[in-house]
Amino acid sequence: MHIVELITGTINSLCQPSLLFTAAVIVFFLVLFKWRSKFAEVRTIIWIEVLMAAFIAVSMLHPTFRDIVTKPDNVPIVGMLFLIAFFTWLAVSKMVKNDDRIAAGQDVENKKEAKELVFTWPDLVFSEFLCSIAVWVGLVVWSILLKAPLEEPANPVETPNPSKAPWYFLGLQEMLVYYDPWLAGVVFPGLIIVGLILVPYIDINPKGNGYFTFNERKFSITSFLFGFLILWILLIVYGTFLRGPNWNFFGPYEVWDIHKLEVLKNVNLSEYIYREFRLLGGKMPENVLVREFFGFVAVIGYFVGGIWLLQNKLLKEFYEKLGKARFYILAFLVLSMASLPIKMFLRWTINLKYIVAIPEAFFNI
Amino acid sequence: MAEKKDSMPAPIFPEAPEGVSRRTFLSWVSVGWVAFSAAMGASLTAVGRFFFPNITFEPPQQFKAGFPDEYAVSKVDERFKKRYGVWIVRNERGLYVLSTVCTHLGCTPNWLEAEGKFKCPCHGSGYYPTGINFEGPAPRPLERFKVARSEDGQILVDKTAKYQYEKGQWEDPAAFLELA
Amino acid sequence: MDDRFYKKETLIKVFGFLAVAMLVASLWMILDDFGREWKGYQREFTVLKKKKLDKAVEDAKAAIDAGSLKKAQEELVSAEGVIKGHQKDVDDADKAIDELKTKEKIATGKYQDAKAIWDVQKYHYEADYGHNVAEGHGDHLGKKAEKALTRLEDNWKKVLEVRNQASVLQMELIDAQKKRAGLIAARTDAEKHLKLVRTELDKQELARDAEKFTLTKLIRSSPIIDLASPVFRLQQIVLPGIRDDFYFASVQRVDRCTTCHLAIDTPGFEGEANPFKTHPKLDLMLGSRSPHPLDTIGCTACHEGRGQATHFVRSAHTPQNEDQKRVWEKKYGWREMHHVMEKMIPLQYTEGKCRTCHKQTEYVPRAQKLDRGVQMVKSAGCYGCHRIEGWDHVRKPAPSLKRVKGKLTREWILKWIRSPKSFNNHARMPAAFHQANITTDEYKAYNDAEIVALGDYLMELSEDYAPNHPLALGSVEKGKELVASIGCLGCHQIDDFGQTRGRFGQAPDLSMVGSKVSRDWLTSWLKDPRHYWAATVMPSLRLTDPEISDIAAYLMSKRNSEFEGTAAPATTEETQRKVLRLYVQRDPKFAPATDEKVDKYIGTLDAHNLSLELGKNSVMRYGCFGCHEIKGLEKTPGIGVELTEEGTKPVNKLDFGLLHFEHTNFAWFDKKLENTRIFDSGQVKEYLDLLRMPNYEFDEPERGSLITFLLGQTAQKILPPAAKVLNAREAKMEEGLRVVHKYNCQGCHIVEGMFESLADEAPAREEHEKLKRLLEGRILVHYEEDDSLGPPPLVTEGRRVHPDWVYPFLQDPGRTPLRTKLKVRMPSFQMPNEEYNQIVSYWAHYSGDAEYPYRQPKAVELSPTEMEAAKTLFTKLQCLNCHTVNRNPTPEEMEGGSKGLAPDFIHASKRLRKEWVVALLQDPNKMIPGTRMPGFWPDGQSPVPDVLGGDSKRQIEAVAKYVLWLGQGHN
Amino acid sequence: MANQFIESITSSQAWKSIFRHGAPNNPKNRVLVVLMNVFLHLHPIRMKKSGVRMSFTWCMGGITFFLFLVETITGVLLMFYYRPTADYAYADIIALREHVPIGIMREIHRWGAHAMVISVWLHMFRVFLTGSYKPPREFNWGIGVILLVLTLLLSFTGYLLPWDQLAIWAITVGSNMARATPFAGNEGPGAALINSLMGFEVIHAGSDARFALLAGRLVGEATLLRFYVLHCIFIPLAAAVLMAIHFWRVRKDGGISGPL
Repeated sequence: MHIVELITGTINSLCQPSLLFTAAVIVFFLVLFKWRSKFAEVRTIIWIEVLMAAFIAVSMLHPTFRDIVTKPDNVPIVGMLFLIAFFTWLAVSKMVKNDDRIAAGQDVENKKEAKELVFTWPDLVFSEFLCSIAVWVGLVVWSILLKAPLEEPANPVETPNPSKAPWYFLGLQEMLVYYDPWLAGVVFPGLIIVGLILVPYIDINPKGNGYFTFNERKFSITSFLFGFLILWILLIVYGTFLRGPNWNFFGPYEVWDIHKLEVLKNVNLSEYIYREFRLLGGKMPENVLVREFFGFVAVIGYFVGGIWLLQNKLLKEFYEKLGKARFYILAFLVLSMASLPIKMFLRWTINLKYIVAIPEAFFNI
Repeated sequence: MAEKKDSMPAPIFPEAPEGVSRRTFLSWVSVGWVAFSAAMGASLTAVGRFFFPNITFEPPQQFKAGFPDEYAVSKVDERFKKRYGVWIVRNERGLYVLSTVCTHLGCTPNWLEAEGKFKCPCHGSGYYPTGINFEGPAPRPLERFKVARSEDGQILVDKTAKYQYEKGQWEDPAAFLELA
Repeated sequence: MDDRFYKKETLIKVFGFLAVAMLVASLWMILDDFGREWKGYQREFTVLKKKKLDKAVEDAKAAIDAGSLKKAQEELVSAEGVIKGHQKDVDDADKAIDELKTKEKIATGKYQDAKAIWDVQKYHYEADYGHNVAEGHGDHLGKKAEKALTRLEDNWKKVLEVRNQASVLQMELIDAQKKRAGLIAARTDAEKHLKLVRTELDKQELARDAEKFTLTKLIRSSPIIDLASPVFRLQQIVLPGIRDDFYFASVQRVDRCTTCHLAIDTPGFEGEANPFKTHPKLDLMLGSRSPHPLDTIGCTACHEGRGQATHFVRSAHTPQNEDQKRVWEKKYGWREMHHVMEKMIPLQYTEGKCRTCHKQTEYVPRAQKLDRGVQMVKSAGCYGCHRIEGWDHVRKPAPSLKRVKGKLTREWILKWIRSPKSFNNHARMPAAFHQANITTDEYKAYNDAEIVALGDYLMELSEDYAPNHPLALGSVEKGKELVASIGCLGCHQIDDFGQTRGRFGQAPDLSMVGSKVSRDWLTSWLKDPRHYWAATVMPSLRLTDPEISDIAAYLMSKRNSEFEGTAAPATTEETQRKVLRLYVQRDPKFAPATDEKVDKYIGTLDAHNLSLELGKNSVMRYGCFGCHEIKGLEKTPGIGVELTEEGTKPVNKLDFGLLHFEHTNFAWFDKKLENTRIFDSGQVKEYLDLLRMPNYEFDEPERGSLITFLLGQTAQKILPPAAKVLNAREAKMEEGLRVVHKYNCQGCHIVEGMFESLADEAPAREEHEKLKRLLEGRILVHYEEDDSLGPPPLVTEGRRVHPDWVYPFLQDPGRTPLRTKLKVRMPSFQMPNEEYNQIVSYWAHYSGDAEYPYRQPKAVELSPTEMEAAKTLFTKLQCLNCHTVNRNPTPEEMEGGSKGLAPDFIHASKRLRKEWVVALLQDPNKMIPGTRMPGFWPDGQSPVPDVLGGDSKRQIEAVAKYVLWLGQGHN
Repeated sequence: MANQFIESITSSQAWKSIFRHGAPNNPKNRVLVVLMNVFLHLHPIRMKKSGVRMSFTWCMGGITFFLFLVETITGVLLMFYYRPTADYAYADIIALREHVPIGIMREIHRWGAHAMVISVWLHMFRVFLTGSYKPPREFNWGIGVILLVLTLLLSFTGYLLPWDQLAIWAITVGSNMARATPFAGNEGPGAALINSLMGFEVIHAGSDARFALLAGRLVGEATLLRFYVLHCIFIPLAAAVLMAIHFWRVRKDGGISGPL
């Protein structure tokens, strides 16, 4: 009994955003850069899938976990996690294979096939047909086994706690913890869409067109996988499974208690400067622009400094290859993407609420 | 020139035919395209306007609550409690609008005039007339609503905007109606 | 270049032209959508409003006293001067406050942080150990828990510490602010005074400035941009309780009328022309304090019309008359909206719609026209032939014909049926024969044949009846006097006393009764009406034989010689056979009716049976049994169209015949009620196909009331809160009121609460005045010089009497004569017990008596002092001038003095409640408006200062107790 | 006998008017079957072997399109039983469970929608990782991104239709963000600036981006109708058009990508 509590308690606290997220980032980079070829082995994915399944199966014994995971709309997310794990592995293993071939001076996989033609009918059409049947069967069985949810009739007065957006937007809702809605809900999604559309125009690396490879496009693949796996999928997992009433964090085995309190003593940058460091004797200037001066400096500094750093140090050769326009757009997008984890870490470490805080004008960064 | 013309794809703007001065031709074309774009623009704007209904069937979230002089200083006014779920409290500086939803589990507290406090009958949370909780399980103070003066000088309460003390929102000028 | 089909420049020109046309069309579309009729009204209204606001500002300016304004201004100037003198102190104070504010903010922030952290610690402690404590294992939590608790407690101390620091700073801040306020107090006060003087002006100026026209307002209201905050905007009221029936679905009603009727609920626009006029009855309708506030009742609940529309014509306004129609056609381009089902009801009939929501009460308070209509329906007996939901169990409106043989002669009946009005112009019964659609001599002869047959048939069916109390006739003069004073006129009317009640009163007009009934029948009827007709509502007045003789003599003298002189309708056997033939040919029993078969059957009938057979057919055709009780036909349903939803019956279901006039239901009703046979005109019809509704010859006001009633009979579904639902008290009162109306109590008495809102607790005095205005046609008219000689007003009755006393009193008022001098007599109604109870309960509920029906009279005891004082006061105040104690006043006393005008005290104890007696003594006129009883203690001043120390309260108490004590049989 | 019968059918005028070529069992007919079919001709006649290989394409695009078809068909069928009004919507969903024959249509539709979101993500995942957005497929990648957004919007608008607590609060939370749209949302940066510049409330809760989306300040009956139309007509139509372009461009840009 005690052991179980100890384990569940440990997992609960390990799942805290600061710990799990940091761990995920570290593991992400380790897998991609250090353990790539190990990860690409077949038994790895078998182990991963089995462990995931085992974890979920065992955890099902816990009522709280079971309640959340078996909510009809959450089931597909669980399924998605298995799929993502599998396809990530599949992609990485193919990358490793191709990279090895390239290193050995061989053609990448299927290169020969790409030169041979085959009639669309029946090879493609029929295989598509088979695929469709398989999906249809899966869908019907899924529908028979799992009923679509229908809760209480809509009531505009009774707000459920927590109220959650549809699951695929929960990454955005999770971002709301760290950024104001105009950023998390409007600007960032907008940047994601625009950024994605711009990808082919920024990434002018001619290599890696039509085959899996890591070594030939390390930067683009790393940033894409980071954005997709960490900043999108992981945040969805948080929003779906680990956020309870009042959007408080709850471990997988923690009962969703609406009275749970979290220390809410987040402080704005300006408050830090005037309160903690007693600038002007602790008195905040009336003028918001003056008050938030340091915040603006920090934000502008981040982008200007960041671009300078990328241009001159980190991505020097990119700058040379891409040219000014492409590079600055790239740098801006990369810095914007990085701002999310940076803000998260700032929140966890120094309780930073807003860098620029002008709630009067709904302008908080 | 002529050779080149043949090889080029058909231009969007038809060229001037022989005999027509370039100017008249251009002006017809430009009038046409300018008018056409303006017409498209106007029509699209109209379609945009289509998405903003002139009238909605929502329960009114904004309501007029009479003139400030109808409210006695340091009194909690309960006239809108039932209909709109608010208390209007007047103090020396002005007035503010409190939500009647207990922050604990959403019951409706009672205003006890004699004791000068709001008391929730469900689990005993108590609030000062300011809305700040001081007893019972309530986790945070009552919420305030946006309040302003309407054009005709009446108090205008807007329930769409909420202000929470613990978020420091009560300092927002819209959460309090200053009455000099 | 020449391979083109069209010339380039032509194409381009056409393109240019079309593009411009497209632009124009697009802009036109936007402007067309933008320019709505209602915006014009709103613009007009702003001008009107501006005028009013300007005037209000002027008025407010004028109202300010120049002296006090100047004084206040001077005060401000001098205060400024004083403050300037110590400006430095003020600046210092400001600085101090500033600093303190910063410090306080930081300290409070610290406290809040500490508290937030502690709250979390507390949560964790409770989450970890709380359930153990809750389950009673609190003692065995172990070291870790103990430690956690200690830490929690320690931290709390720290939290308190920082809190105290913050509190100290807050206190200091408050002190500093107080100090600063003190420094500038003079100015603050002066400003306050100035503001006080200008309060009204400031308010008005603010209101005026808000209405000022500005460029911003123009921009706000321009096309497309007006999506955000237009100045001119649609107004709507959503009425959840009222649903429109669209056949497949019922839809929430929405009224947008206030978009143009902008001041409908704002007082101050009473004198304006529509649409800017204030509603004329804000106290009853639309006012926020009225029973029908605008946001629950809207407009179309009463007025109908298409509430969703935002356009004069499309909202289906209906003109009140032809003149208005012409004006509207010119001014608004008005035309009838043929496809709008819910056209507005012309203003004169609006009251009818009260019924849509007020379904549970017989009469609707303050809807006089509708109530008159209800009364007409009741009295004229529309419900006899036409089913109306809610009227199913109302007694038949006309006398029973089961013993008619004993009351009337055959000749009289025939003449009466032929033309009731020829007997008495105030006859209630309508004429079924010789109407406008009987145009040929043949049909006229048929009519007579049917009249004769009806008479024969009714006489044949009638039981025998022998009058049981024949008396010789007495003095006509005395009889007339008796009729005038004893109370007959409460229900009946006679030409000698004025016929103000018209044809549709409670009881028949007796001006011609001598030509109608026999002497013996009349004396017996007066003695005991129930002997002839057990179900009559006519009460017994406990008349003595001489009184009966006199009254009968008077009534028998009221004759109609002209009527007596005319011959009764006559017919021939042949004609009767002809008419019966028509009936038999259509009789399903004879179908298929060959001539041979019909002739054979008719041939078998002798003259008497022929007439009876025809009579039977005629009764069925004309539906006499709808109003009269006729043997064998008591339960037969009426022959008319059901009227329950007549108000919403589609106009195309009304037969306009060959007439051309306005296609509205109310116009049709009007025509129909004016002449029930009019829609036959110009048509060729068989005798039995002719319209048969009898003709009442309603005059215009009567038709108006009836149309009002009919328009209120709708299929509309109205739910609370729009629909009136009686609460328990109101329901009880309604029950009682129905009994009151049935027996026509209000014919003699003023009955409190009758015409007022049921829930309304109007003071008795006001109510009395109001009711007096409604006296028309009541017995009180005959006591105009002195109310107190007439039947007493029944006000404050619920607080006044003990139910246990009222009940036997009502059963037999003769047993307890209260005021012996009064000539008017309370009749014995012999109602069912249930109805007595309902009346008593009505009073109790009206007065809000919580103890009903458990109230019992309590015996009173007087202390010797009280007894002595009461006796002294009794003598001094001369109570026994009017009252008596357990004896009838002698004839001499009656003759000269006022004895017998006031009740005998012997009834007091059982009858009256002490609280009421006390209240009466304090102010008699308040409890019994118009009473002769003087108020001895006006404004609490005692007229007898030497009794009980002149304490009026104690004196009144003593007298009240004494009165009740007398009623306990003491002397 | 049977052959004769088949023969008589396939040689009839009616048959020939519909099928202009014989069974696709020889190269000529395999060309014709794709060429002559309005649906199939989005495919090329011949393609690279690598493009057929499932381990490369994961068939995610095909699955997504198939799911779109499933959603369209089940969605249209559901429309026969569903009325988008506050009075009926919830009851109609109950009806689907309780008495509508093959009411499982709703489950298929809902889970199909979830599956489509996942499959479209995985499709993008694969396309990115194989670098298939690179020239000449840049434009088609852009179309794909928009299609991905439309897929999410389709799912989002459909989420409201059951009209239960889950639905309206998810949409409330999801659409709350529109309130914060810079310059167009009443709680977004810039709104106050516009309002003060214009001198009146241009952007407020009754005129901002969220209002246009919801047809009200709150999620209400008008929102239900608006989302219904978006869900059933507007977005599917847009997606269908873009899909046509997307598929056409796959073919025109050189077929499914592969190592060059």
